[in-house]
Amino acid sequence: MMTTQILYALTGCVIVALGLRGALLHASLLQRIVAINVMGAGVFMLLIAVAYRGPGLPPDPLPHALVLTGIVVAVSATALALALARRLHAEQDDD
Amino acid sequence: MKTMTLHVFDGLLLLSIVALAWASLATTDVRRSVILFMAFGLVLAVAWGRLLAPDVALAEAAIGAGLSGALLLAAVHRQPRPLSPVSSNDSRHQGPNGLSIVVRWAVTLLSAALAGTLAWALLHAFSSTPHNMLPQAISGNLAASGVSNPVTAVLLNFRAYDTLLELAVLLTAVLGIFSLGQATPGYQPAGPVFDGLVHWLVPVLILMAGYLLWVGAHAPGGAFQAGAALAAAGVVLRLAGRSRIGLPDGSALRIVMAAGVGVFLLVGLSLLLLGRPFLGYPPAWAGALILLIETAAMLSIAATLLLAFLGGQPESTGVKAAAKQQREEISL
Amino acid sequence: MINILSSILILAGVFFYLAGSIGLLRLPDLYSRLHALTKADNLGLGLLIAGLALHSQDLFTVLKLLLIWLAVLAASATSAHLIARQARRQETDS
Amino acid sequence: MTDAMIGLVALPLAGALATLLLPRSATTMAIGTALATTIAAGLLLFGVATQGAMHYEIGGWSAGLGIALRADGLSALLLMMTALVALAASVYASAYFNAASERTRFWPLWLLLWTALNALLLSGDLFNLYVTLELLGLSAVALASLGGKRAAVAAALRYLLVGLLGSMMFLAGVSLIYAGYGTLDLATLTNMVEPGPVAWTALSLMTTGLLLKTALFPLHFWLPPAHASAPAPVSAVLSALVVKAAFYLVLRLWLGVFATVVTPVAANLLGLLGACAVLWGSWRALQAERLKLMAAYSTVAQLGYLFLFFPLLLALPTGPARDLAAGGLVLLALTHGFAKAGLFLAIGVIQQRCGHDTIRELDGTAQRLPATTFAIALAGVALIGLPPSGAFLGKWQLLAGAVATDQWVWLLVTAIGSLLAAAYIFRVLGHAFGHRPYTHQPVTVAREEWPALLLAAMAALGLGLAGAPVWGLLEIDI
Repeated sequence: MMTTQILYALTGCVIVALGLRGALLHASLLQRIVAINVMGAGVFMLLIAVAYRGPGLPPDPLPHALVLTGIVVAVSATALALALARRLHAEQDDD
Repeated sequence: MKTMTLHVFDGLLLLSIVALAWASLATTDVRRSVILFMAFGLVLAVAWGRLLAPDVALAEAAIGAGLSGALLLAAVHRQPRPLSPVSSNDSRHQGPNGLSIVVRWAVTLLSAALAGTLAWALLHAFSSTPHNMLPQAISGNLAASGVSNPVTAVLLNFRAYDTLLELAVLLTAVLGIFSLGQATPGYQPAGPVFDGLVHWLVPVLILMAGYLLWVGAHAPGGAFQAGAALAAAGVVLRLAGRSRIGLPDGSALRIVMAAGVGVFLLVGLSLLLLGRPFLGYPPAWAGALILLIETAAMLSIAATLLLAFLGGQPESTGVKAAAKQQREEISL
Repeated sequence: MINILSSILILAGVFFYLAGSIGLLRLPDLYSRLHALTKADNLGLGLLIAGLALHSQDLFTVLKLLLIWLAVLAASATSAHLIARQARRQETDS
Repeated sequence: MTDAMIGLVALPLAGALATLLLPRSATTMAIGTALATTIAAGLLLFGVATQGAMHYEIGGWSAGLGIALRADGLSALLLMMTALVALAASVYASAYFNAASERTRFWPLWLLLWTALNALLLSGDLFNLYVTLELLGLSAVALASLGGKRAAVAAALRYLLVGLLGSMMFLAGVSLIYAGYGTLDLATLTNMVEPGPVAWTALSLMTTGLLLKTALFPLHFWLPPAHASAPAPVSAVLSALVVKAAFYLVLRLWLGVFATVVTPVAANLLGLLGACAVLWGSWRALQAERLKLMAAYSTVAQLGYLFLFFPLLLALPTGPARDLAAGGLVLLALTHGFAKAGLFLAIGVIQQRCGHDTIRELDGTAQRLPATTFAIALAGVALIGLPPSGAFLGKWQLLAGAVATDQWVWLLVTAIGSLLAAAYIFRVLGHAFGHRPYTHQPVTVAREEWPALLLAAMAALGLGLAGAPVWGLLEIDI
């Protein structure tokens, strides 16, 4: 059942690359935040692919817990980034 | 036959994930990019389900696609719509931010190289014998952990210190948002249809949050998914233009925000006083302590995610007159 | 027997999903596309859930599946209504 | 004594919650927490000095399953520096923020930052390091944007995005390590790691992420605006502690966990980047118009010196010479921490009292703010590396190591860097001691100037004259 694991892991690498490219190239802040979230999703896919042990066998629970923690950390970072972007736009309109 | 269809399903699922990710990042229209990102999050939740990770699928759908999507949409909604919608293709050659072609190709090659080395290393890692040290240790100690769902056991018992710091990260984010200013003005009061949905949907969401919290001990679920469901109820109320969205006022709000980290720390330190290691629950009480911590964490996560959606500290609803609160024109 | 019945239901459901998607791509304006999507996909989901319910072991799962269907019904109907109202409002303004 | 480790994380976290829940008496509680945490750090240092490296398994689970906290000589020293710098900056901040609303927003975030620093320096688990790095990044960004001015918010947002990119790279490395070795605990990893594609790729990913966070030369663009536009106590801690925590991780990974995997070529690359950082940072500091920008660029330069040690430590065979060089590296890091914090606090006093911090219009500050100018001079002594300061001992070991391993280029870079450092410090002092007669009598702001003076004195005199125990403590290794 290694092929499924490898298939998902390779897709994870592709998504990490897409996210990194987007994060470095985009000018608008919102799209850069979306790109970083996409890159995070790619890394999480790596972790979940590592945890997968095959269709019948129970997967390894540790990466699942790590990804859960990662998702919550990612959403809090996104929330702060969006608040900073909002404050920046508000400042731009004033002056 | 069965593995054949599974491979076809995997292929299609992964293709759609990569296509959605690429489409979301290729467009220069922010609105399209955010909506495609939400679709990407939902299809990703299907992928987690496929890889037998139901807890993560729940969290990805609720927090990854749901709440992050709501936050991003609220941010896009506030941004002034570009006057002349620049069609995405003519700005293609000039690049999203005017970078020359050389830089764009350099970054593409750099990311491709990163993906290549990552894949090369991963293939090497997978070829060596899979290390089962930790999964066996987890299933071995599961009985003493107080819960039967291994993911919750890892999150709330074996690696409880990680979750404590992660709740502190959530608290830091919302304190950072508070220091940047007041909440965004509310939304137009909803029409009859949306109001009808809210009347029916919000109680179901609250019940679901309670169920998710309870079921987390022995099946996929837990404090994070429950907190996200509760926050979703608040977001729906906010979108329906309600002024009271279930958040307490002033010092009560601060208590709820600090509840998650506070209860966790209190339990950890009191165990220390009883001679146990820090955060070392005695097996007899482990289940009850974990439920206590998860309840406080759920309330804290729900309040924090909702305050993040609000964009800051809500004015104390008592004194706010409807006239003073400037409403957005666009009704949802 | 149960398997044949549930696979028929699931196939019918998938067919309606396909119809909804084709409707989304082919139909000319926003309203008809909303129409196609909401109707076909909800019916497809209903059939899919009926097919799955036959497979599930206990009543609790069936009730949970039903709750999913009701929630999706309400959510897609309301959002279709809101999108249509918003589009109508923008037409009258411009 | 191991309870001191738990205290170092639990105390500031409890203090953050207390200042959040009781905003009116936030300042007194914050200073109390700061004192308690400093005492805990002292206890830990004493414990490590007497009983050797300490180890605590959280929740009682074995290191593989649960998370282990570890404290050896290096982390105990850095924890002590963090505690002293943060305590001094807390006393300074209690007088710096006059608006009550600003104070109530400042203290919880400040103590969360301190929790993150302590948790990072104590953690012995890779994923736990990722979470502490995120907590550190977010609290630093929230504090940097506290001023609310446009420049501060824009710089904080860029700092956050760069920090997130770095954390994602670090997490990719961590997941690769888990895929390859099946464990996240640093101790078990140290004897499992062997050269191979997994170890090389994981190390380079984690190092890239950390270099983004420690702002080494090509990746330093976000640091000057972020540190220059933050409030004074925040920029002091950002420059002295936050970037150093990321450097500590690079040190822990390269010389500890992945010692067998690191190749001389990679170490020389780090050294080269460090050299560029030294030259570029010092040059830009010399041209900076504002004091805060100069101090921020000087941080980029001083971090460059620390990376110069990597090729030396790789080339030196294990023995007394290598231990001396390692001691020099730690002493240089500690001295820069104290000196830069003192410098930023002193600049904060000038900015508040004179309303600006442009270097050209500084004349007369020597008469008007004598204590502050003296603090800047003392911090300058430590930044340049003149004899009585700890930096002198550190740079001396750097030169001795360069000579011993015939790597003369680092010697040249250190000399040019020190000359440039002297240039930009004396330029400031030159302006400060302007000959314009000043009629008003001098102003002293006790609660703000004392912390700056003590920190600068610690760097210029304390670590130089009493630097010997550092080497003794570094013998204690995990």
